[in-house]
Amino acid sequence: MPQAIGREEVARMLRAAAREVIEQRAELSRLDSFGGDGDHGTTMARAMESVLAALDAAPAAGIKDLLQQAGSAIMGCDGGATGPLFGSFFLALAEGAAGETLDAAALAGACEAGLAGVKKNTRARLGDKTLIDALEPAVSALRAAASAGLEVLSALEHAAGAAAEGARASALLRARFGRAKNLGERSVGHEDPGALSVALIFRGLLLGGRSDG
Amino acid sequence: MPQAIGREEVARMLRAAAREVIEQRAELSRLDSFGGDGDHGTTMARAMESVLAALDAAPAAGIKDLLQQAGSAIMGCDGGATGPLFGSFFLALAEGAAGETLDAAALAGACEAGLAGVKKNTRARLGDKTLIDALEPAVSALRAAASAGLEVLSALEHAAGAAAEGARASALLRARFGRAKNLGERSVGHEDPGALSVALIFRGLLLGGRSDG
Amino acid sequence: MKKFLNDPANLVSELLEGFALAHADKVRLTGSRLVARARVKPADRVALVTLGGSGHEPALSGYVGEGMLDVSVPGEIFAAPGPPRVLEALRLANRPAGVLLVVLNHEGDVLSSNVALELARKEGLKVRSVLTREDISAGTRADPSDRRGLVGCLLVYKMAGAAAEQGRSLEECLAVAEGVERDMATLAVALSPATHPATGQPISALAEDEMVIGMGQHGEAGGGSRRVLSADETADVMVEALVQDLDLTSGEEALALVNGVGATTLMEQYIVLRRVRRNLEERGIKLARSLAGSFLTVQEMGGFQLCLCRMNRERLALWDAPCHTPALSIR
Amino acid sequence: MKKFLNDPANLVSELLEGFALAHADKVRLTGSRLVARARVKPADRVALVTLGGSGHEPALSGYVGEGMLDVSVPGEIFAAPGPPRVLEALRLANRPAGVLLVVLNHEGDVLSSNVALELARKEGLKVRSVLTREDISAGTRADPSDRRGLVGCLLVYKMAGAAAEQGRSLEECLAVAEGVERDMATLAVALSPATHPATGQPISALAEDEMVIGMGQHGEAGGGSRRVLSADETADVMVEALVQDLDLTSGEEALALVNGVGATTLMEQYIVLRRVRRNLEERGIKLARSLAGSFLTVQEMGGFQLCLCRMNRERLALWDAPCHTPALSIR
Ligand SMILES: Nc1ncnc2c1ncn2[C@@H]1O[C@H](COP(=O)(O)OP(=O)(O)O)[C@@H](O)[C@H]1O
Ligand SMILES: Nc1ncnc2c1ncn2[C@@H]1O[C@H](COP(=O)(O)OP(=O)(O)O)[C@@H](O)[C@H]1O
Ligand SMILES: [Mg+2]
Ligand SMILES: [Mg+2]
Ligand SMILES: [Mg+2]
Ligand SMILES: [Mg+2]
Repeated sequence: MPQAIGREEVARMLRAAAREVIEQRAELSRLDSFGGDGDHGTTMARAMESVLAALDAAPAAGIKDLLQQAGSAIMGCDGGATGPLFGSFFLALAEGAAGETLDAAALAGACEAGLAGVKKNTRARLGDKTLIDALEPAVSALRAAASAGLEVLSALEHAAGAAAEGARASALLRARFGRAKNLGERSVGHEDPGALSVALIFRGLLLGGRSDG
Repeated sequence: MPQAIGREEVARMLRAAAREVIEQRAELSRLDSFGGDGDHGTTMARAMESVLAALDAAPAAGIKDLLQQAGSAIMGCDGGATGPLFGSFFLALAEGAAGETLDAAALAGACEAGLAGVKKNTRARLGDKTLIDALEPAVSALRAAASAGLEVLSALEHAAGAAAEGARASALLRARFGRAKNLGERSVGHEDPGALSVALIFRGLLLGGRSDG
Repeated sequence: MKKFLNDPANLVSELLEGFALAHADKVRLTGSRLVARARVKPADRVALVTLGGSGHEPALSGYVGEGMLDVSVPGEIFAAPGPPRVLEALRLANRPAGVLLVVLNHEGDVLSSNVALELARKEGLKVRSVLTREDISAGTRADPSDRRGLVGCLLVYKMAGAAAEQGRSLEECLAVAEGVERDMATLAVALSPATHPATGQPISALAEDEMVIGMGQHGEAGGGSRRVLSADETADVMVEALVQDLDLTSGEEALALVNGVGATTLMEQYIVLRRVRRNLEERGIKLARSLAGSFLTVQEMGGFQLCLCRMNRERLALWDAPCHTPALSIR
Repeated sequence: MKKFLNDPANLVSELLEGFALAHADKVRLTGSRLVARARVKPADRVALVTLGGSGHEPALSGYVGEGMLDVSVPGEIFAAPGPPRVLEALRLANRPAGVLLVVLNHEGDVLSSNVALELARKEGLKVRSVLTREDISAGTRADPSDRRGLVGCLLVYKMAGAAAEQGRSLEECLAVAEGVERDMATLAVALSPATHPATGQPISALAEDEMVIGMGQHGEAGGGSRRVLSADETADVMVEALVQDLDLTSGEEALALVNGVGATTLMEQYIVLRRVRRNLEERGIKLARSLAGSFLTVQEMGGFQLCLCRMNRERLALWDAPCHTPALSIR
């Protein structure tokens, strides 16, 4: 297991994350049809296709550039509520990712910056049934694992698990942001699609990091 | 059995004819929905309601007036293809109905005038799957019965039977007039709603003539 | 049936009340539920009158107003008005310059108009009439009486209406109307049926994978049913048939009108229109003018009508002349 | 799903191509799929810009044109455009008189606008923005951020657009917009769901005897479902709630806008509008202006939005000022 990931790994991780999301587009739209407008999968797939296209188009110099490309691509597509939130996550992640490689602590730091970037754009907080309910647990788990001295991919495994758990648990919450909020109590019972997207992205990052290219 | 019918009988007969049609409005619309626009029952019911209203409104002096009232009422409502055809039938019937009473021959003569009135307004002929396919057999049967010396209500019974038979047989025909004509071969298999209306009217006239008021 | 309705018996009077309210600056109700312009056109201009069943909103009354119709006679739902009201409209519109009655080829409309025209002439009214029958679903060699009147009436209202507004004579307006009528063709396609608002019953049935090219004005069947095609494929099939019928050839100019008949979105109509242009351009035919919108509907039916009309300099000028009606504005 | 479509990936670009074609006299496509006026407004007049997802045709681009908007930024189906295109539109519209950005309160639109506005201000563009959030389905005392932006945006485009056309300053146009926004309220009712044209899946479900008052802009649920009511009953329930929210009282004047969201016919809309007037009149409220039509749709959803706005002399004059856009003409 590597202690740190480099440019190549990050590129692979981003592509794998995009593929995970694109594969689940139908399920993401289905979840959005309960309280929203039934398009989260379409929108996320469009965003992730544009990430793949951006990575193909211009070879990035380093990790920061790569993440910047991904963030701009998401920000630049017609992404509804999702685009600016995921876009700002990756852009802030890029800001937080200095250096040639990322070890567990550096990745945790970058992800904390990413989470802060999202929070600058929304008043939604933990428990409001949004993507925050997967993202914040993932980032916390990543930091805890890094502090415990785990290497980067093992730390990421903890993060991915926490994101998946957060997405699952979001089913129990009542929506207070996003279109589903108008449903009130009736929003309880289905996972939040945005939270599932976060879980898929972390799962993809992990798979991409583990694969051999 | 009376040899002739007077003003009272004709009024009763018209009301009974109206009631027969109104009762079958759903079936008439249903038949029209196969090849037409699904409204023949609605339209005929509206026409017949306006006949009843006209009869209620102004007491007619004689048979001619009564039939004239009925014809004008039908002509005056928004009757699609039906209104001008049935309207002209009753208006021409009125023209042909001279005198205080009608015996079988006089009724046959009046109905022949009525049929001619309809034919002035359409190029449809026997076999074209329109109301003509019930009306013409009815009028012929009436004339034959009158020539054979039957009294007026017995003659009308023959007419009503011929109309019913004509309506039934219209199911076998291919529409060449009215909206259903665009269906071509596929119009075969269902009775023509207009022909059924004619049968219902004749049936009503007969029932009204037979009832005691 | 899921519709916002009250007692079906009052359907037409209620909808006309709302119509007149929404367009009070342009139209008014008068006499026996006739729709007339809010401001009467000078008597030295020919007046245009039309008639037809209701349930096709905004048609036909939506085209009463400056530059198009003077009076319309709305009938009951899907049922032509009776002759007396048509006669009343002709009397209302009557003027020294004369009246042009535009009739769509449907049995009821034709029967009512014929009776009314005969009575009007006996009264000495100066009336001419034109019959629109541009539906090609019965085939190119079909008896003209089998060609129904579809959304093309709109083009006749617009161009003959412009001619009338300019002060052309009754004969000249009639010539414009007849010319447009001869040079236009329409085909309708349906994806899903309408329900009759008074009976609540569906008119015609269509399977989930089925569409009908050649559907009539009221959801009554016609043409053949076939597997659902894409927007582009549908447009191509329809353009081909219409171009054949009109014998439009390279170098000519045409107007295209995509008319949504109810549940078909404007989004789809725009997508179709775009393909119509591409198809025509490949044939060397210039799309000189185009419209998309729900101009003549059949309740909530899914589908559209495509109407093409051969254009020339005179017609382009008549088309571009200003009009201000509830359902069409050009300036 | 039965719709006339091609590859869903090209939906928006295809529909915009047809839209620009059908309204070539009024609008043009420019830059990254921005919709701008065919003839640019003088630079000494404030420009109006708006943004929003596609799939709601004719909204929002249908209101680009003389007297209303200058530029619109159409997003993907039901998805707000990203910040870069919004910024591009602000740059395109930028002028000495300034730019007013009208944003409907939906998370995506708000997020994109906030990012774009921040960048625009850093670039020194003179931009102000107004947020429309007039949906009252969350209740009168709801957090304003819970009030969605529905068809009322149209009134802001119209009246602020007229103020801009007259040469009023950016602050004055903003004041008009904010005043209208404060004094309008909308409620939506749904009878049948929409399908998402890209996924082909229905959004929300409604039983045959069920309607939802409080439905959102995209078919996303809200409000409570209830037994289907007649047109008059539905109108009465909605007017009551809107009048309460706006605190409209006897002697005041209002504008009513009935917006069909797709499969609901104009016939039904007129019937509803008629009842709205009667109800308001019984309360002593004068219906000064009224509209019915499919101005902002949700694909083929069945239902309508009812918007009421308090009017006064200034607003009536702004409302009556001429406009000529693809989807609304007043002269
Ligand atoms: N204000 C918000 N704050 C945080 N997350 C949000 C917010 N609004 C929406 N989301 C997230 O976005 C998801 C919906 O995204 P999507 O369907 O793509 O956008 P839209 O609502 O514009 O159609 C929700 O499930 C939720 O997780
Ligand atoms: N040209 C015609 N000649 C004779 N009968 C006709 C003609 N057109 C229609 N009909 C009759 O009218 C009936 C349909 O009437 P109706 O549904 O009331 O009128 P519409 O077709 O205007 O909806 C047909 O079944 C047919 O019998
Ligand atoms: Mg969504
Ligand atoms: Mg019929
Ligand atoms: Mg009919
Ligand atoms: Mg969306």
